[in-house]
Amino acid sequence: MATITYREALNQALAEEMERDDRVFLMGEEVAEYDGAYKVSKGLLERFGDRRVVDSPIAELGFAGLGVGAAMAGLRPVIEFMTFNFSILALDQVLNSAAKLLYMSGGQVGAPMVFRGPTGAALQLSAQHSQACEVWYVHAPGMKLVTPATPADAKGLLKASIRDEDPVAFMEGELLYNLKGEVPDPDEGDFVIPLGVADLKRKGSDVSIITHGKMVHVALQAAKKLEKDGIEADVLDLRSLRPLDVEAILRTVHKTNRAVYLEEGWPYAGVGAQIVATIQEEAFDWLDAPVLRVTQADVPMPYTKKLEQQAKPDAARVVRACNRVLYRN
Amino acid sequence: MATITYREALNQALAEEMERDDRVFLMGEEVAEYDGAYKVSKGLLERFGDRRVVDSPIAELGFAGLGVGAAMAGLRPVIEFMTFNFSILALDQVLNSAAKLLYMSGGQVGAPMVFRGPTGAALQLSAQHSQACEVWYVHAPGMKLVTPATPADAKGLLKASIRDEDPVAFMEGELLYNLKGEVPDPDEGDFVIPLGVADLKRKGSDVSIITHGKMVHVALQAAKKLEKDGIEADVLDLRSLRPLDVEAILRTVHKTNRAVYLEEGWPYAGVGAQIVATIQEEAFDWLDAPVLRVTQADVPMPYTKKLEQQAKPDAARVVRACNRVLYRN
Amino acid sequence: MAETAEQDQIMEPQEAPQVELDRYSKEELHRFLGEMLFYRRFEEKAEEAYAIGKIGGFCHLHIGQEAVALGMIGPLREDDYVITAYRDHTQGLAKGADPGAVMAELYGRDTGTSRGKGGSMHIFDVEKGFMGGHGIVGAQVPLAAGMGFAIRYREEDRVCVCFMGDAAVNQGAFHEALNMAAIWKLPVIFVVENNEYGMGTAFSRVSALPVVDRARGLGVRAHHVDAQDIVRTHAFMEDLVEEVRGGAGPQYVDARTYRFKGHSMSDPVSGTYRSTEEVESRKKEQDPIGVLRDRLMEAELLTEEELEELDKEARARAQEAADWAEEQPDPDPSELYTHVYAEENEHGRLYFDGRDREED
Amino acid sequence: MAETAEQDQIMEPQEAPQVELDRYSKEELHRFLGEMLFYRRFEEKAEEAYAIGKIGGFCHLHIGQEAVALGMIGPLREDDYVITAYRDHTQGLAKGADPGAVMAELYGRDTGTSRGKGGSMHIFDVEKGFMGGHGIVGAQVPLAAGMGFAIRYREEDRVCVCFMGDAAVNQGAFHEALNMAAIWKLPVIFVVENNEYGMGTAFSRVSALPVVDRARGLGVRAHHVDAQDIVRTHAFMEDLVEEVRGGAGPQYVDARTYRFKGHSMSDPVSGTYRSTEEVESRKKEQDPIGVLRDRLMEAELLTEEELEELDKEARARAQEAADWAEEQPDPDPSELYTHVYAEENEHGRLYFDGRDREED
Ligand SMILES: Cc1ncc(C[n+]2csc(CCOP(=O)(O)OP(=O)(O)O)c2C)c(N)n1
Ligand SMILES: Cc1ncc(C[n+]2csc(CCOP(=O)(O)OP(=O)(O)O)c2C)c(N)n1
Ligand SMILES: [Mg+2]
Ligand SMILES: [Mg+2]
Repeated sequence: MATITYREALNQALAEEMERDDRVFLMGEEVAEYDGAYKVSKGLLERFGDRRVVDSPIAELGFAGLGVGAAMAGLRPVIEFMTFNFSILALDQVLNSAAKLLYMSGGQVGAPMVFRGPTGAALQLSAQHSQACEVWYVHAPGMKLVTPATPADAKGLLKASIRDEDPVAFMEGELLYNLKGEVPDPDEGDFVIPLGVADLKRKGSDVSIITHGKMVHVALQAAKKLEKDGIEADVLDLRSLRPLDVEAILRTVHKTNRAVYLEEGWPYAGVGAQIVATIQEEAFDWLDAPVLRVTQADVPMPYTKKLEQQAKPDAARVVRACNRVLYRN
Repeated sequence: MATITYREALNQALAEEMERDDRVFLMGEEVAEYDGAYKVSKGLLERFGDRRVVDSPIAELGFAGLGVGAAMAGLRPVIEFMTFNFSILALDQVLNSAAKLLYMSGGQVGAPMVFRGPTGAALQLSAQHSQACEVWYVHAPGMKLVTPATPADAKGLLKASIRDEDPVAFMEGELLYNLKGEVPDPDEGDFVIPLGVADLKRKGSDVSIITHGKMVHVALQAAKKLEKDGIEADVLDLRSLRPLDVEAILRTVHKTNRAVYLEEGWPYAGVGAQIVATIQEEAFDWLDAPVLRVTQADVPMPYTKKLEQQAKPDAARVVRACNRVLYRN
Repeated sequence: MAETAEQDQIMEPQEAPQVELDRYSKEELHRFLGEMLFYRRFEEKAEEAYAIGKIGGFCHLHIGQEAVALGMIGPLREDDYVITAYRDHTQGLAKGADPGAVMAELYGRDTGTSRGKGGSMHIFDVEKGFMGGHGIVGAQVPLAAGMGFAIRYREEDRVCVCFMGDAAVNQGAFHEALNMAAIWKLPVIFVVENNEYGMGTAFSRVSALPVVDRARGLGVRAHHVDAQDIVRTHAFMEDLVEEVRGGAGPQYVDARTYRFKGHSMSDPVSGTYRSTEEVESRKKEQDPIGVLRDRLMEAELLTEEELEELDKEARARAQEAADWAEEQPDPDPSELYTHVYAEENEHGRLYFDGRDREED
Repeated sequence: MAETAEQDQIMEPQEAPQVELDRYSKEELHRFLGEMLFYRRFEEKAEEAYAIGKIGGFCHLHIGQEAVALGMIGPLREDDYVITAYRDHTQGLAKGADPGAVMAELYGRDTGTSRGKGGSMHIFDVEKGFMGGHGIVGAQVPLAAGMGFAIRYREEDRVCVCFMGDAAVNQGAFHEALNMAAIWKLPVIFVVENNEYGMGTAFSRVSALPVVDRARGLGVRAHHVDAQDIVRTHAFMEDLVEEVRGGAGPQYVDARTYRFKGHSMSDPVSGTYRSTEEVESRKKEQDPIGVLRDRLMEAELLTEEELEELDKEARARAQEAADWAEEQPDPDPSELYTHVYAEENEHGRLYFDGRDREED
């Protein structure tokens, strides 16, 4: 075990998979000579050369599509979006090419590849640079979606995503890159975390806080506050949203009978809406209260600091929602 | 009252609004000389000239963005997507420009305009041409979304959408264009249906089938079948998904205590997920059963007829879901 | 970054040279004619089948444009890649897809090239290097760049030929893909099947410059060719493919052709956006089959009887494809959930419609 | 569709002519210098404020590119439109936005141009025709076409000037927008602020041709200008704007400039993707302020004292803006839900986070 940052964990995962498989290459804006806008690809150009670490023009639709074409021809592209905000431009190639090729071709050719980069808000980047992009991707069958919250998950899940036979959207968090955590050393063997397995990041029995990605840390904060108040929360990190570990969701709901979904994005038809619908469809009789959602305010992200803080979901809101489902106050 | 088709109703709405307001123009692929790929704009070129009815190149991102810019400069664009499937290419201009401009500019300039065209599957058009596109639009605050199911709604809601001060996605149904229904004659006065008002298309008391757009007709079919079985269903047509008539949803659920959401699109974070989440958040104690969803199969749309039929939501499935929430069989 | 002046010289569009018949043997010339006749008869069969409801959805015929398919694909190796838009039947045939399987795909049968899931717009035969059949105008262009990237990455001498309609050059995807092809010198030949219309819109109404000029700002060498002349087109492409194999980088070809049928089955052949006279005169003077026939007869390389024999064979092959397709089974209902994912992970749920867990 | 040859002639890029100082009065020349000094001091203030946390998020300075803002916007009328990307402070100032309000926007204050909601990347002053500040590279280009469309639609004699970075010309949006501008002859001047880099990527690494050639395939007339020379740039633009007002249609301008600071506040000025020598030599030889200063002094149109006076004024104006911004209030918490919609319909719910209905 070594303590490294989320950024370093991603970097290790990329390096190891590129080492393992010559078909893997990394393309995106500033990934090579600049070492990545967020330095995730630091040193990879030097190590693997410009054949495999490629700076692209600013042309998201084009280079995402190029990635899909390269996957069709047998490579294993990792396409970095500087942030997923810019990937809205590329969605056609994601949804209409990558996610559908295998089906449309009757199984002949798919797009095994990874689209990765940060999603969600950082600090004061305002409306166009602060979107949680999960929904655009997870809505479409054919896509997989992974959202690691810790350095270990980042590494293990990125390695699994690169090896997966399907297109995977791998959404990181700009505010997570400096987060430190324990990750098995490379010499301890190949560290791969399978997709589709949620992780109970904290154990409680009174209420379930279910969440994914960066919000795991907000959920843990909230759980700490609740603890002071004598309330023990399960904090379930879904880790991948498709495949989705429904069993783990039902397990925690069966235990606590009360749940809150916490997410960074907007509410309308958000990931939380799906989880709530699933819980009430499959655990209706286990619920002692409605499942509540804590989300971003349903507005474009404002720039100014206080409004931005107001707009983001935070531990206080999660605590309040937990209290509501516990019918406290 | 006159009996006209959904297509004619849209055509009348466009013509009347263009007559009323010189700022309104129509742009899209084949809208002018070809009278529209689905003939919705028939005769408009002749009547209003090529200043106001404009054939665009196949460049969805470009002409959607051009529409937004024209709206910023004071016009009232109606941008036709030949189908919303192709609008995935244009989503950046919808989500990052149209929906956010007003907020980012602190209220100085927005994009009052309509994006319109058919959404969802027609017949055997396979994966890339058969997507229900509601979610991509409705997820984002700043957007409004309207989905008329009948000729009268098509006319009244399109007129309201064109007059609305915000960007409205107006999603039609290719399979609805030939549908006939009663629509007030133009000389009976200005026929405008406000956004945000659901319409109870059928009255029952045993179960609520809630839906929108083309699926209203499937819901009515299902209600007929249920009637034979002695079950009376409310069929609530939401008509606009944002603004959303939550009161009407709660009203029908308070009455029947059992609900099914029917939609044409995929389930994961679909419109139905949002409605289910809303119902259980706000009417938890009124529910005698979980709210179920009937959706497209969670796969890209297959071409071949039988698989396509299997993939689409149909009345039999709705009946089955209603029976399940009634705990029958 | 080279000097502007120098670059401009490189970029001046070139016309494909005129070619004498004797570049090819009589057998080869007969094969050209026979193949084009076959494509024509195949499409006519599809048209018939569509009319009686055996084929559904959108169906875009290639009638009138046969020399593009044959001329541009004929010179390729099996391991070269071809990708195109929704007007894809004859390109698939030209790249080696089995005619029965293509027709079965149109019929939505389980043994269709795409197992009945793709239909007319999504013919694929990956083993033969035919990479589909894409429905979003322009979307195949970045995909082609990706295949070119993979070729270069593996240091192979394959090429990728990417077809698109004239209307596709107005898409942003075209611009982005050609730029990347240029900077990375990808072995891709971008062929515009310039039939002068995108649906009902004449190209001249949606572009200030002719098709051939569209690559000027992107640094990709441009060519134009009378693509109703199979001999010229084939010869031109043979040479071009070898250049690209040799490292010449991406090429852009304005292949001038004409569509003899409506855009798709619901679109009238003429009368709305183009006059009946226009269509008739093109059919008379620029039918790729007629052009070759006349040229061969003039050179006394073809007799009426030989022509009839070739056509008989073409009809028989098309009929055989239709007969075979007719007998094929529909996909089993369980196929609804196959090929959505290549890998159903060991853990977690992938489908959320509940149907895969329904008891009934 | 005109002949290719003829079109090509039209499309040959033109260099902006050299201009003598006497085109402008001494007062005007001093005003040019004073404005550019003010932009520079304003940006330096912003840099300072950012360093101590008064400004957050991304902040892109225009230092080194002042002559682009002044030269391209100076010749415009108030009712002309200007739109640009996220590097937008000085364009806003040049178009007439109040410096205090621009600085207040950077500070996130309620009286900022965008009520504190937009921040550095989204300066707007619609009354002055400044249509923002847009964050998605290339997205403003179709918006500009739309404003040009509206001008033509209303038969006005306004023009729209659309700025973009060199990297934006690789976006599909650029291609689609210029094509539409060309076919509909829209009164839009597309100005590429060619500072040679998009973030850390030299343009020559992501394009096979120089910036000026990028419009060749689209039928838009191209120009290039040394945009570190304000006199030349301003004069060129004066003439061009009048041509466009008169119906000359869209124009494409490669405005050659250089960025003296990092891409944004976190990016080093030099040392990674460009050498310190490169930056230093450009600052020495091609500082738009220095170029004008030297030229005026040489022509004895400026004294050291006058220069100092101008700079003092520029500093005072920048300081005043910062002082004013400092005193401004933050937006009220209730502003979170204003300006999401222009029209809160009579019926139905628009917000789904429950917060607008929270009791507390
Ligand atoms: C992005 C997109 N927009 C619109 C359509 C609908 N559409 C299908 S084919 C077509 C015309 C294309 O013309 P062209 O590229 O010239 O090809 P051709 O049909 O002439 O072979 C249009 C508008 C589509 N499939 N994709
Ligand atoms: C679509 C999109 N992709 C990526 C980014 C991130 N980004 C912001 S600025 C920039 C570089 C743009 O360079 P250029 O257009 O030359 O403008 P300059 O910054 O030099 O003024 C990048 C990659 C973005 N904002 N939008
Ligand atoms: Mg065409
Ligand atoms: Mg730049």
